[in-house]
Amino acid sequence: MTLQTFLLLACALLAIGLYGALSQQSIVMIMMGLELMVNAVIVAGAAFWYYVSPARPDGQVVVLVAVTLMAVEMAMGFAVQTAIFRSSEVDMTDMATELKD
Amino acid sequence: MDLSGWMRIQATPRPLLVTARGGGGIRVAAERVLRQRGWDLASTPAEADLLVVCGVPDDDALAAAVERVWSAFPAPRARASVHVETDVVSELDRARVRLDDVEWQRSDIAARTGAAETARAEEHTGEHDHTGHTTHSTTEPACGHHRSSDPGGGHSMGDHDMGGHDAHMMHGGDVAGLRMADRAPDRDGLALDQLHVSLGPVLPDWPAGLVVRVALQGDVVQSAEVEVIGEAHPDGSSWLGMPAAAAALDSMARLLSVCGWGTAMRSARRLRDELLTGAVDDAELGRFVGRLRRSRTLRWATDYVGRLDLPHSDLAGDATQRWRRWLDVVEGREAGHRRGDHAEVALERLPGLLEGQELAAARVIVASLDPDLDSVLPRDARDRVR
Amino acid sequence: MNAVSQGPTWTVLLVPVLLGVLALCGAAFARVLDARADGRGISGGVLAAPLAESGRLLLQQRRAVVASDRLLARTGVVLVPVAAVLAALVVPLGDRTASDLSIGIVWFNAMEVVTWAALWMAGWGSNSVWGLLGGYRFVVQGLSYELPHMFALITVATGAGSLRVSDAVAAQESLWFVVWMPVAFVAFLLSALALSFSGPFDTATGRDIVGGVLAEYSGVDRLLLVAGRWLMLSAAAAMSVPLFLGGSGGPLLPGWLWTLVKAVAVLGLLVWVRSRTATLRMDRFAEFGWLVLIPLTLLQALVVAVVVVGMTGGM
Amino acid sequence: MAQAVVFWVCAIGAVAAGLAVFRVDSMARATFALLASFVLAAVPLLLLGLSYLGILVILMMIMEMVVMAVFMIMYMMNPAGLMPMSMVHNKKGSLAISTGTFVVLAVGVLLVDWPQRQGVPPPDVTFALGEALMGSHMLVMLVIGLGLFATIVSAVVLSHPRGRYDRFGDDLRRRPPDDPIPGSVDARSLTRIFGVGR
Repeated sequence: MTLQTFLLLACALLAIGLYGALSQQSIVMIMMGLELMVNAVIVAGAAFWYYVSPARPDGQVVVLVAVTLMAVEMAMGFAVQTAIFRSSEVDMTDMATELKD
Repeated sequence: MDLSGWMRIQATPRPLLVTARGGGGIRVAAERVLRQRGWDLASTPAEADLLVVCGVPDDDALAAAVERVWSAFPAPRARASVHVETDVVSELDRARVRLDDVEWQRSDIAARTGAAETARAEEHTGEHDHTGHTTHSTTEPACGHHRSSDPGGGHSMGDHDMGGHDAHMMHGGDVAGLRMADRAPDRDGLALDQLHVSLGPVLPDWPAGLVVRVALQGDVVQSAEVEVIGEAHPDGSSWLGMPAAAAALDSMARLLSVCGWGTAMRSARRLRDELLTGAVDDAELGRFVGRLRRSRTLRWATDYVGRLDLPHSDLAGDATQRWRRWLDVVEGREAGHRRGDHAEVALERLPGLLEGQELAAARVIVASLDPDLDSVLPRDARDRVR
Repeated sequence: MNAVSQGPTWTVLLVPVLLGVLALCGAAFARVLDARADGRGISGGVLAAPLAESGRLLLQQRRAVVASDRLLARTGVVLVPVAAVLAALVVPLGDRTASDLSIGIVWFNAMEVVTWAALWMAGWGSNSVWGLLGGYRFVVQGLSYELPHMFALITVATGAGSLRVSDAVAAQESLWFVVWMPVAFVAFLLSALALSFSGPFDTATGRDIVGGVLAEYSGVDRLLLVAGRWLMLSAAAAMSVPLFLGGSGGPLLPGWLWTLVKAVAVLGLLVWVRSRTATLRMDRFAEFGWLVLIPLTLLQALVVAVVVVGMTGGM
Repeated sequence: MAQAVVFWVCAIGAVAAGLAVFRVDSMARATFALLASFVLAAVPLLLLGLSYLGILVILMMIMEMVVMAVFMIMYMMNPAGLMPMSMVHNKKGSLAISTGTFVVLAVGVLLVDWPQRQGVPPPDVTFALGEALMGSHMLVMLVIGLGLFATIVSAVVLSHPRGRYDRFGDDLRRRPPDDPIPGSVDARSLTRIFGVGR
């Protein structure tokens, strides 16, 4: 285990998440992609903390912020989806773009 | 004796009771015997090993439902059909012997496997894989289409749609021969997926002969249709002759069971049986009634539920008021009249009461009205009640 | 004298055994209460009924339903008892503990939350309307009890100044936490019933939805779910001992016996409460949890925090 | 050695589960594949000695994923069932972009001369985190707290159709409130819960 292996793991998770966020149509699935990307941030933050500056708490704080971010993203995502759904019965992004007119 | 045989004998059977209209008296007798033997009642075929049919399922729909439930039983299994009250003990004993009869169980499994295989060869529906335990799929009812909710009668609902473009087109369609959910507006202004489920005729703590078809969103009932199946039995059942206090305790026991208070349900059944044999301890009965009246959790479950505006009727008020009236009857403070029109009024009001309620509340409403369909309705009632 | 230390590795194996025995005691006591209500005598058969029932379920055929999601269903079924045993790993017995994690209290919390996922998977996977509703109800219930539960745990951690269970025990040498954190204790007991979906919190397996999550399970699957529920209740009861009841502290008897006595007493209390209450309706309990329990437990945490700050002489 | 084995197993598992999220046949499986990915990615955190954060990630993600599952029931109610699902747009483009991102980042990771490790972890890392949040990083804590609070309020406002004027009437005086399911915890039932009055 080195810093590099941890960062490679983070890169892989980020890439998968990016693929999901770009390719999926369902709002829920896009959120899953975003969550995977935040997960990559968590792994990278923890690795930097341990392998670069373990004496300082900044790395840990980054992880905590990422976890919070995930909760916020999730709650807002579902709230927005529910609001959109209520007005127009749509749960896909492609259909949501048509709401403009 | 081998180990499994010994374990088999140590265990007490788990009976699942099914009551046909007119079988109320038999049910009470069976419940008494089972209680004394300590055979706890099952609520789903998956849990049970003994099917006890009280009364005669003289209606195609009920007979079919019983067969469906029977086919959902895991092995080992046995069934008892009780047509007369006096047969309860002998029928249960016979079923118990069959349950422990290794040879009979073995041939039963073989017969079921054969039947299921032919059915599958004919129907050829769905993709169910055979990996591992081949016996698994044999417990499934062969028919793929029913979506009734006989307790655990199996796949009550269809496949799951994934919410994609394709899936949207599938709404309301059939997948693998199973009905899928479709959409309808709900009480919170969201058009969400809806499930069609039928409550009864085989459902624990449910009035015999009643079928309520509901559309569910989440666990909120969107719409309900009431139907009564089976032949009415205006006489010929000792049910009618039951003292009002015992009948009220019987209703109370079901309500307690639906409200999830198992211990009080057991006490109510025991006191009912003691009332019937005249061996009841009045002080204990009083204590029991007092405990129910004081229970906050019970009131929490029934307050504001199923409110009916019917002045001068026993059904007036919410579920709490109705069960308090039963307790008055138990204490002898009120005469108690299970008059015929009660059931008819209840059936008429039921759909309106159930709509917009959560399933738990819906069950409480039905249990608190407890329409006695055994004797009341004339033979042509099925068409009249809608 | 109360110092708890890490036991040797083999003690990990002792945890499921002891937890199983505790669970059997709880189930037997429930049977006794049932038999009394039934008007039957209390015999050896009643006490052995949980064992006999386990034997019956072992011999029963497992059944599966058309188009059920077996992978999720099996995972969920197995996870329920596993989560209970894992949660119990951090409970000290006397002055030994199987694993004295530095974050034992959070560990217990996390393992308990595993039940959410497990029950939901089991309910969903069985492809039945009842299982689905059961899983759904359990999550709603979880959202109602989880925050008070967490605040109760946080209160203990604040009082102990640590997330380590052995530190919580050490902090109670002079005064048990239950004395000055009664609200947290009650909230913990309520959530103990709720997280093991038993007693007044059994909506997920309610008889009104013919067993809910349990509806489609027979044989070994059912045994794992039912046993898992009892193991979870026992684990929570055992956990209340180091968190609130001074761990192994007590006169005369050896420490490990005191732990057991207290755990059995709490479990008995929980089982008795089960027999005296009807199931709480979910919408009402959700509102009660958010409007009453959360403010009360927050207030309790505040009081404890102020006391701790005052005792240590401010910042 | 044992640590390295655990790391690699969990890392490969996390990536595989992450891939599975967008490949499996049902939303339920996708949700729980994501959960598996999170749990497996949290194990390396535990290996680094971040026991609190590791367990916190596991705890939070289980709760989040189960809540996600509830939303699935809301919008797609059929249980279980495996039906091939494909709801992608621009699959090739996304694949190219994400693969490209991975390659660029991975090359960067391997080529960059990372700084040397400075210092050692404190004896109690959880305590250090708490101290930082309540001391030098107080601002972060404040932002997190306020952010979560704002999220709760705005999520409820966005998703709930009825406000207190719908419940209590225009002058907020209607008692009991007008609810789809009557019997909410108002002052009256509160007194009953605590046994004040009958």
